[in-house]
Amino acid sequence: MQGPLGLYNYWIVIVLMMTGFYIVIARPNLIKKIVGLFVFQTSVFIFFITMAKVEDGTAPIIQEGVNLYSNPLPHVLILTAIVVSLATTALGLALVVRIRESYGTINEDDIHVQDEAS
Amino acid sequence: MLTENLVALQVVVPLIFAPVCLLLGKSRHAWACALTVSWLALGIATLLVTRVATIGTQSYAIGAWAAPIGIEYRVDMAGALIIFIIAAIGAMVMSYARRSIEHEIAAENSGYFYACYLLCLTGLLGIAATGDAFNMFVFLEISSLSSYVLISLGTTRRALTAAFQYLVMGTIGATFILIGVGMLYMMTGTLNMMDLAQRLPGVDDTRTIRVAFAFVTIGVSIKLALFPLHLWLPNAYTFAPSVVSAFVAATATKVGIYVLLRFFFTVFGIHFSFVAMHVGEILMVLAVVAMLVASLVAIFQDNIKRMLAYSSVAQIGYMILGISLATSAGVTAGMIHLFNHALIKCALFLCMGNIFLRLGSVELHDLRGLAQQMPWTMAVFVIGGLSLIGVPLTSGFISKWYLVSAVLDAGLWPLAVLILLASLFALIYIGRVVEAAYFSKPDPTAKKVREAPASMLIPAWLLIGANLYIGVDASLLAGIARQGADILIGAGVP
Amino acid sequence: MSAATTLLTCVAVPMVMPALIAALHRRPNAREAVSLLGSGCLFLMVFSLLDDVRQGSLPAIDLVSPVPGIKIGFAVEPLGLMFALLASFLWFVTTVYSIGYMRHHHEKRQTSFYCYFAIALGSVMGIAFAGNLFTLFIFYELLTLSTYPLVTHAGNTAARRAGRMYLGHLIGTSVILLLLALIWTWSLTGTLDFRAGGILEGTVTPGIASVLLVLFVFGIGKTAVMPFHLWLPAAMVAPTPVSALLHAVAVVKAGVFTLLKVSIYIFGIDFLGQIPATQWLMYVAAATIVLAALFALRQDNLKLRLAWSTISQLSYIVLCALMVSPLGIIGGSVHIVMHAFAKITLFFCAGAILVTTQKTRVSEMTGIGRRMPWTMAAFTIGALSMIGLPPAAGFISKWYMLLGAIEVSQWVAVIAISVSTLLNAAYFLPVVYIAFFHAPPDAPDRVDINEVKEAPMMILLALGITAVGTVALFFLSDLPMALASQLVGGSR
Amino acid sequence: MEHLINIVLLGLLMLAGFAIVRTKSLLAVAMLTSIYSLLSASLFVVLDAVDVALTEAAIGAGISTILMLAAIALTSDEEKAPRHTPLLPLFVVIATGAALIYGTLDMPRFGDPAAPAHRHVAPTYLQDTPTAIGIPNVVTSVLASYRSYDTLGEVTVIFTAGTGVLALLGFRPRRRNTEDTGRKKLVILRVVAKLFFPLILLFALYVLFHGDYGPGGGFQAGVIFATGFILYALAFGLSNSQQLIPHQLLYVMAAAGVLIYGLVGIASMLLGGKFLEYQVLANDPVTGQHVGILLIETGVAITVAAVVLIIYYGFVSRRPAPGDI
Repeated sequence: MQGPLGLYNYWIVIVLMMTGFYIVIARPNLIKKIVGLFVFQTSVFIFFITMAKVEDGTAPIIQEGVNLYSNPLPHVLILTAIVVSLATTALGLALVVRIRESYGTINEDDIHVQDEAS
Repeated sequence: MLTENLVALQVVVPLIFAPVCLLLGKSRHAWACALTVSWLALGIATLLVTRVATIGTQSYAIGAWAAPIGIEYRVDMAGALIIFIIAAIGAMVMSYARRSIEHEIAAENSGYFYACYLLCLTGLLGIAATGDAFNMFVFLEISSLSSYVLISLGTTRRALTAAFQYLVMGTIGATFILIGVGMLYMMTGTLNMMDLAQRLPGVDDTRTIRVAFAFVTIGVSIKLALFPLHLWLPNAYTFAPSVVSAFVAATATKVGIYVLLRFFFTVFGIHFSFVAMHVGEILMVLAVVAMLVASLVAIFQDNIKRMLAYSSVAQIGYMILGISLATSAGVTAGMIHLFNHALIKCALFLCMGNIFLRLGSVELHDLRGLAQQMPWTMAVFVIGGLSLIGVPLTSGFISKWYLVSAVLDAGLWPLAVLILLASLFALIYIGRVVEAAYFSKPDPTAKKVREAPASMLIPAWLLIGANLYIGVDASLLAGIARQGADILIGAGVP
Repeated sequence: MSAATTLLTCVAVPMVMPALIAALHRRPNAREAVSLLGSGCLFLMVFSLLDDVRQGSLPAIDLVSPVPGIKIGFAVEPLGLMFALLASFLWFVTTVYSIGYMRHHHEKRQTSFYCYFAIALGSVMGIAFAGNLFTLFIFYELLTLSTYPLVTHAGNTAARRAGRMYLGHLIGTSVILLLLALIWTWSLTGTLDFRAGGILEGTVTPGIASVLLVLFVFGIGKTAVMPFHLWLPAAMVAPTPVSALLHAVAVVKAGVFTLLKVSIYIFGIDFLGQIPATQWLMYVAAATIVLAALFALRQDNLKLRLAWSTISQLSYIVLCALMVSPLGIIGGSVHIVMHAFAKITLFFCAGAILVTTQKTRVSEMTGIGRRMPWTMAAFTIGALSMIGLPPAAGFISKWYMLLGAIEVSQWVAVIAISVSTLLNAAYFLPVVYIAFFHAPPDAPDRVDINEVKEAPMMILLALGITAVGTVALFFLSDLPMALASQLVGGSR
Repeated sequence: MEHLINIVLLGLLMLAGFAIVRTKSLLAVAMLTSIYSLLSASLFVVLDAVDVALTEAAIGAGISTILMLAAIALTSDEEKAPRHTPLLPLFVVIATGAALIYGTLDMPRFGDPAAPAHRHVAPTYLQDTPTAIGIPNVVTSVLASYRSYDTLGEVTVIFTAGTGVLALLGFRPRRRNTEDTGRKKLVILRVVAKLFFPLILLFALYVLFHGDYGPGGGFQAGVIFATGFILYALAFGLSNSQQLIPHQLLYVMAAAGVLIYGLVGIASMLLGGKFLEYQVLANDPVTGQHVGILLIETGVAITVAAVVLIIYYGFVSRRPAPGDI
């Protein structure tokens, strides 16, 4: 696809990213924030994988008779990034669990009120 | 084997011993392991600095895959300086840690603590050593994730929220960096920094590169707590365990600044960053605001750790101000202050650890008359504080001297006045503590406390000793910083 | 011992004495013996340098260089030697006085008092013998920091507030203005050495030099030129020996000494004359002289009156430093010595009165001369010297100042000096008059009041020495005059 | 056709994203997140990233969702409305999005084979892999050899997460048969689980060793391996599944994986090569590559499996806290 329309993929991905970003910074619920980060990061992965795509290419596994492959490097980067995202999610959720145990709430505004009071 | 693999060993040694530390569990051995590795890292760092100084920039192709195919470790003078200060702070903090950790962290968590500490050290060293943009992201995440854990181990529940806040902001920052790196890759096809530097001039008038630049800058700025993206920092430093505050305050933001330097000067090049993108002007404004506002806020803090945290935000302003000048003198000043501030802040936070150990509080009003009971600890605070203010014969003065003369060289004398004004604020907030500890009558109901144990005093005093040494003879440090700055500045010129 | 080693020892001795003093803190007699011995030795060592200077050799030594181009180093030159001689001699006398005062007044934390006192004196030695402006700055700051605990010695709220004022003014001005001037000078000229004839001439325009001069004059907050003068009255909460030696001699004189050094060796008095700001700064100094004297007139607290008087007197020297006249420089330099002897005598007297009668206000001192005749006699001598009447030493310096001002036709300076002389008389003579010629108040214990009940022996001894010194310097003014002339001769 | 699928998937992703923003029930949000992840995995397949798709499905849709559900079970399900109207966040997001869109304008078009990214380094990987590494899956060769150091970092990251969860949530082995009575009724689940458990483990091994030739590798294998145990825990209760792997063993495994990886690097140094230079591990460079890749993939799998289990156990062995305030 030529012309600016050839970028539509990226634009949608940006909308997706911003959806996640918005959840992170606008929502006071801590689990929702983690979900937001997850969505944000997953959308960035889509961005990377999109850039790796080569028109009419195939998965970068060398086969007889195929000579156009998609770019393997972003795939590798994203494999790493997915694991980073899992690590972040796990740690974030563990923190949420502990926060809930000591504050009795997972709402940022309520936590703030309690911190101010103490 | 040792000498040619020095760069790799610098990072790999702590990495390999982190799981060992986990296996050692809650026994003292975990601490001994972390301690040994920290000193080993310092030894390697010392060798590395000498090596870089004698035979120049070290490039190391991991897996023998030459860059840009493989990942390159590349340590020039600037990187070596950062690596050295990280390793030095690590060695000091670990020598200090045992008593403080026994006091502040539940015994069953101590093994995890030391493992996470080693991971954090690995991450920070890795960032400083790498010459690959994506590899930097990975090690950034190692250091960030481990520091979230370290911070969350603080004694109050607010440590948890502080860690969570840091996690959210840190992850946003890291994701921004990832987006930026992705765009760079998209336009150049490479991730290696030197290769990027070569290939970027061909595409640097594109909007994509400009946005990539902005995202990397913002992402790194979150990590280094540049005003106004510093919101995570005060809570994190306040509620983290004392040892962690000392370690993280002295190293994490510094590495952030180093990353910024790398991107501005090495990757994008001085021309693109400062002429085309005007990042110098923006950073300068933010740095000055950080210096003044954060110092002012620090004056009104009653929790001394929080006060020191705001002071850190202000001091980061000094470093960024130096960098924003984009002159050799300015970058030198920034790097000198980076080094000195690590020494100063680490000592001050260790001091807070001593006080917390004995007193169970670091609130200003609990410190009244403390100097009688903990004279050595408070002496550390006084000298560290004087250094923060920039009194002569301390390292802080050297920083200020270089920074002010760099600013004057650039013809910006009003900035010089503002820098000095901000040090006056430092005088006020340090003065409040000194006044309480030395010249106020202790609360008659307060319990008597003893001086902190020698194992916690000696590392703090070693840092103070280094601080005073630099105050008297900074030629070595200044020489290294100048060399590093020249490489950075020169790297941007085709 | 070579002259250079002596030089280093002079700075080092007071710096290491605190360790000894602290070690002896359970044995007050030994502790004070150490203080006396240390101060005595110091004076003798400084004195031994006199020969070198008189023969024209100026020993110097450089230690380290924290930043390329600037050094920490020491050197002797006439003005510095004069200042060092003065400070070390008066330290000895003050130590004698302190022993009487502190014990009699039952002060707390005497050990830390003696420790910080010694460090302060070490800093003064560092300032006097600084080989360059950078070294001078270091000891200047050290002096501020080491005297801060002395100001807040009482440990109460008032003392802490005064301490804040003290640090705020002195560190504030020195860090913002003086340090800026320093770094600026360094980045313009690449050096901070003291050189005869100055280092700035030829490298900067008169415009920038004006800015620098303003930064220096106000940055050296210890000169107490208005509007940065309020720290000095605030510092009066300190114990009297501190006010006497530090805030009448060492600290304030360090300020004007620094200014003299800057004008002679950084700007050079010839170049100073070409700078537009000089004239304006002279007006500020002249205004300070008169205004501070007026303020002094209104003070009822004797120590505060003395403090305001000091502000006024300091600006004499500032005036001289800016007057671009060799005779003025001589007058200003000598005034450092003359004023020091007189003012320390006055403070000693104020302390003696406080210790003996617990009185601090002038209005309460009616008839006190009958009870403490020796003290008040010494006070009278000091007052005469302040006014500038013979046979007190103040006459000599004032004479040269006036000559200098007339030589370069600075009529504003002449007027300021003349007017302030009248004001000096107006605020000192009433004290003398009340003390000797007013009847004591009608108190129930009136009988006792008329009896002679003098201050403790150590105190009397100290104030006797300084009072005699004040008179003796009138007759024996050769030594300071010789050093001062050497100074002007050297800069030409 | 590909474009159409692409657009449909992206559209669905947007729908899922908006649904996540709007939905107040956190359980539903977790499921939507899982759907979001699965959709993106499908998209990855369309975009030729099969390895990534497998990983995203296993980690994003699988493990992450389980963790979210566990966390929700330990906290609360309802999301309270924010106190303030989110004007500032909205502004920030719109500004950021606008900047990004501005940045796209000079990007190479989607799928453009002439894009710089496909011209510089990537071709080397595609050309050299068969000869230098000797395996067909280029993603594996880049992951495990060319950029093997990143992967070491990645293992370290997951190890960090495991350590962190241990430090935060602890790890409390349950006593046997305290809470399993209710599950006795779930006969079908138990039968299926029993049947699948060995199969899943076998599949994990397949994914591990087949990673050189097709999609798969250490990560995916580790996750799948852990999933087997999670399934077992769901069916037979936590304590029973913990009987299978004692928790000390999990520690050792988590550490061992990283150690294996690191020691392969150290070994290649000792043999005179650079860090992680596999060529020196055997006489023949290509064999050396094989050995190295196999070893480090095994290390990765061990650590990932252990850490995922540690995290899972950490969450589910935590007692729920008392009700919301």
